[in-house]
Amino acid sequence: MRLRFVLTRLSLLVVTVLVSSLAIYGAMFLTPGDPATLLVGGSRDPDPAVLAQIHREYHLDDPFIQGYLHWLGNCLQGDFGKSLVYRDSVAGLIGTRAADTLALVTYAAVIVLVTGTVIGTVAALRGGRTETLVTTLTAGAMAVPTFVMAVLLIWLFAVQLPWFPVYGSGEGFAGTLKHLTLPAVALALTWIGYVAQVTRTAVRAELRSEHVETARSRGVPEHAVIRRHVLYNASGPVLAVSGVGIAGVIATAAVAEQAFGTGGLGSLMIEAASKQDMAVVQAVSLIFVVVFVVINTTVDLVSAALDPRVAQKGAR
Amino acid sequence: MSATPPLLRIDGLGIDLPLDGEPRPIVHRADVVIPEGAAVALVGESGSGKSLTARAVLGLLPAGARLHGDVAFAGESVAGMAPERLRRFRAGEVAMVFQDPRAHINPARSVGDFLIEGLTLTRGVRAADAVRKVTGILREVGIADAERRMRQRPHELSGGLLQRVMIAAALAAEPRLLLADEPTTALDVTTQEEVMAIIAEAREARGLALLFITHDLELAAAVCDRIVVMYAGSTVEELPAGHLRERAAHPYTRALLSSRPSVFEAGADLRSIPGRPLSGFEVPDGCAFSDRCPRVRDRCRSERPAPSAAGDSTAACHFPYTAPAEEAGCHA
Amino acid sequence: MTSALFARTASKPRAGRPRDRVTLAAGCVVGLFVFLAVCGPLLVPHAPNAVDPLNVHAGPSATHLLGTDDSGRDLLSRLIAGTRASLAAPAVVIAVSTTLGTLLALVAAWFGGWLDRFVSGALDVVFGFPGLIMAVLVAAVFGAGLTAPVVALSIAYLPLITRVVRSAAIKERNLPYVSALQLLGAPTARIWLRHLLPNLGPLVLVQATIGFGYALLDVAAISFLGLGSQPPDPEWGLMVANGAPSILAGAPQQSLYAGLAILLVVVAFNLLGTGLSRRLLGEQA
Amino acid sequence: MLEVRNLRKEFGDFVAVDDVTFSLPQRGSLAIVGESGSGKTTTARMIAGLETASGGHILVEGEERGPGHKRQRQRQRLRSGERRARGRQIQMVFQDPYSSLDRRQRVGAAVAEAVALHQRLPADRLRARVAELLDMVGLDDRQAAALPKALSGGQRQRAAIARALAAEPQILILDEAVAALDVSIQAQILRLLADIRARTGTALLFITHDLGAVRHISDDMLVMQAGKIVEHGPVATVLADPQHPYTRRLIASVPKPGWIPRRRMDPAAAARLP
Repeated sequence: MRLRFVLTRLSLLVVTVLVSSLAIYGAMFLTPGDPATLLVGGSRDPDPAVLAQIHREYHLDDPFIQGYLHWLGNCLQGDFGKSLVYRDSVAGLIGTRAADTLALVTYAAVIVLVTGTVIGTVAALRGGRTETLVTTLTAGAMAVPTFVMAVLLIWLFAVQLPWFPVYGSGEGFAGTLKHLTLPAVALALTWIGYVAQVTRTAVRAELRSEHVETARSRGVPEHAVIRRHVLYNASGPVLAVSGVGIAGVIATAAVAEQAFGTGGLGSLMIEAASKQDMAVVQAVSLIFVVVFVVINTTVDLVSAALDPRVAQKGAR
Repeated sequence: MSATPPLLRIDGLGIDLPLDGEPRPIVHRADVVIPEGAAVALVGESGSGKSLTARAVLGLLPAGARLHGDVAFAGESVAGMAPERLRRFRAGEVAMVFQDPRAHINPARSVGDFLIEGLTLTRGVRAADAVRKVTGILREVGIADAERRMRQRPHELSGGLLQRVMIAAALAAEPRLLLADEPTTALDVTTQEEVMAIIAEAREARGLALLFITHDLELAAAVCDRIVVMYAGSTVEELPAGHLRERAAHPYTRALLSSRPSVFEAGADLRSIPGRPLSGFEVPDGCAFSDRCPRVRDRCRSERPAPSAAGDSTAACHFPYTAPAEEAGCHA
Repeated sequence: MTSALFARTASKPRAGRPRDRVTLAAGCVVGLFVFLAVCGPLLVPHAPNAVDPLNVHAGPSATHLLGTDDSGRDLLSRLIAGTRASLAAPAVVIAVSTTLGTLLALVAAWFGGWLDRFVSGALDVVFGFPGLIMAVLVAAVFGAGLTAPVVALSIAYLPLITRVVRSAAIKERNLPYVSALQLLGAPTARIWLRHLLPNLGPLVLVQATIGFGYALLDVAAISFLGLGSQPPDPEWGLMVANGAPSILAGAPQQSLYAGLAILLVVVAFNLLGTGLSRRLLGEQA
Repeated sequence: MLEVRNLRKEFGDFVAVDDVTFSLPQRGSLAIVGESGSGKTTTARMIAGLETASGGHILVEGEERGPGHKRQRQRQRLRSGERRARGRQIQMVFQDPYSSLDRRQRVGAAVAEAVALHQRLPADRLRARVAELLDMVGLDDRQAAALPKALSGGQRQRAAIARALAAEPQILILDEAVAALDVSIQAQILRLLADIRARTGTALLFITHDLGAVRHISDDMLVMQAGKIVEHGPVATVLADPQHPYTRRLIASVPKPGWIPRRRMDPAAAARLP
């Protein structure tokens, strides 16, 4: 039963990546004109010789599936093609920016997980006014778009209180941390709200559950009731929502990078998209999708390991 | 009144719960006495307040509940217990078996974990000793392969087995009083017999007192010494189980008896009670049963009857039956 | 019985009058913005795109209640005029994804079996593709503009709506009253239209209301990134981006006001959604 | 009138109903008694057509009703006239009174919808028919105008019975229809059902675990265990002189005066339980 669940989830991962890559590659052919014009990098009037070369390099004249398999094969080997806008290999472009994104996403993810779960748990356990306050604040946090938060933070900390640098990504660990604090906070806020709300609901539900009533009726000390029954049982849903939170941070990282000009894969993709540099957009979207899907799958598998009923339900 | 107080005395207990923001009476007046080692059944339909009364014994009421009257365990008021005393009281002197073991046993933890928790966390028994002890009790309640069962999770066990686990957990605490809240309602009849037999044997072996909450008068009469009938939040009758059929004085008790179709008598007429059972907060000024009572008179609608003793039993009725029941359709 | 009673006592006291007042206020804010989206262009005090090079970054004044932007355009007029563009795109996203999602959910729930497994599997795949990334990808193919991102977001929102409605529809479909109707010989279309859909309606409405806030947020983000609405449109996300460079120059009003407009609408839709959910679905606090 | 032959249902490897054969005469009343997992509810659902049989035959007045072939069944799904005709053969009342009615539909409207599906009546005759049906189950105008949530469990079950009777079925299946009700309400519904059978001649197929109810409402009974019929006969005979050990065990488990609960299951059998 367990094994079957793992296999089902893993095959879903593979299918998702395959279908997504097909969509990413196929999107190029939706353009009304020659897909090759999307690969020369925005010039309105491309040189026919260059176009012909692109057709050859990207196997655009071969049957669709062949071209796709060729592209996917190359991607799997780390060859994402060339960007004519940046005059560089796409892999090289990605390589120099990946570290920035990784740092930002990790920073934001840590903030989301720690703050979100702690706030949610405390709210549920304390109840009363704390809970009302947290519910209101988190609902607010979820409504603030990352880019609006970015603007507010820049205005507050660059214009009013110059505590944090607001542009660039800094040197060294401390410098990076300092430079990434505002972007990470802006990026994290929405997801803190989300993680906190789901955590609160999960802990609340366990607090009201019948098995907790049983534990109390047996005279189990309250701290043990909370730890062994409330928090332990809520950890499944909390873990699941943490995964969603991390995935969400990754999916919206582009906005924060663009707003703060920190540079990274997200802003690379957006620049490339506005210049219609398809090779870069395809490569970065593929990377994002793979990371996103791997995180979702990991979370599902870990939840199933924690609570065998999840696996049983999922395998049916 | 004797010098030594009874094991449990519930005296004029009333419970108000906040409904729609304002306190409403769910239990008006519950009176129950359980001597050491005795078995008492608390019988009623939905809304009668029987489950809430049982929870009040453990001091296990929802937030916002208001209590009047008193629940005393061996002379000590439960409401007056300090938190630490209440915890020890729950851990060692009373134990509760709930109706739905699947919801009342933590589904994420193993059965063994549930069983030993009551010992290791509440009185510092070492884990190995606790395991040894609950293994023995599991055997006693008819679970032979205790080691395997203790490794399993609750969802791997059938409802009947899980209820035995719940009973084993209650027995492991070595309580003096067992509270059983409809422990067999969710089970098949054959499993019900098994579970009731297990409870009866355990009582016998340990001299355990029992408060048995049920909607089934026949079952209550078969396994208990005395019967307390509740209706709409009040105790309406209290009598020895053996006298139930002939000497039940309250019209509700008699109506309940005759509305249950008998398996064993052909042609017995089934008498239904008109209307539906009320909840405590819906009760009119007079007698709660007045709307459905075949013997209702004007006085019943204006004046709530107080319990009055007659011989070995007590009934709260202005016009109780005094002749032995012939027409009830359930000959002894 | 007892647990049902407890649930009632636990949840009721918290849902009192004040919360309904909040919902009502949220509904008023939503109504106001819908009105502005419809009639806004008729109400603006100034032409939203009229530049005034002599009066850039002006503070609030009698003529310009909220001041002007970096080109001297009246901010209040731009915010009002931008309501339509800012609300229309998410409205389309939600209309498409909700309609399609409800239909898919009903079909999957009703027929079950392989059809249900296929729909759920396909939605899992779509769910693996973040909406924003999808929108950027199509924007790269079709060039900047709102059409492509709206299509992408409609698809990306599909799994969110469908999952919720599907699990509710499965529960509903398995209720005995549906079996009773089938046994009476009621045509399937009648069961769907007269019973299932009206019963799922409140849930769909709540989902659509809450979803609208997030769709607005995503559309604005895409415009902020430069891939959606194009200058000189007064779309709010774009206004936030336009105003960003002026912040360091000490003129944050364009970004702030546009950001606050977005915030206000999203919060209003969220509160309205949760309020409706409490009223219509009687859910947890 | 109803004949069931060699009925069988498999869920994967699990055989839920195995070779079930019985018949229900016109105006008859038959109880299928069993505990959870006995296959009694699955049998009822197959007879009603809510579940496809894996094998066997269901005949109403000699006509095949629930064909074993899935494809054939799906074709029938499309013909609404056929479905209504089947609705006039068999109706069913379900266990849970809370979800047996559409929560947004007023009780009177639910009954009216059922009547209208089977009879084309002008508005006033329709109204009269609905009033007649509701009166038959003991519901008044105020309850007819109410939403299900304003009614008690017993009243909802009455409404569900009225809706089923709207089709004027030859057979009414009651799937644990009183099990979820309070004891005093159970008696009301049982009396109502006996009364309906006497007045309309509707045959009753009573699915239950409650032997007391069986004695009161049925002429014949069959006892099912693990998907199989283990005993079949007139109620009085079976209850007075059960032949099969399982039937004896079932009867012995019912509390009565002087009853002492005993453990009959040996530990080895308990170890084989899930």
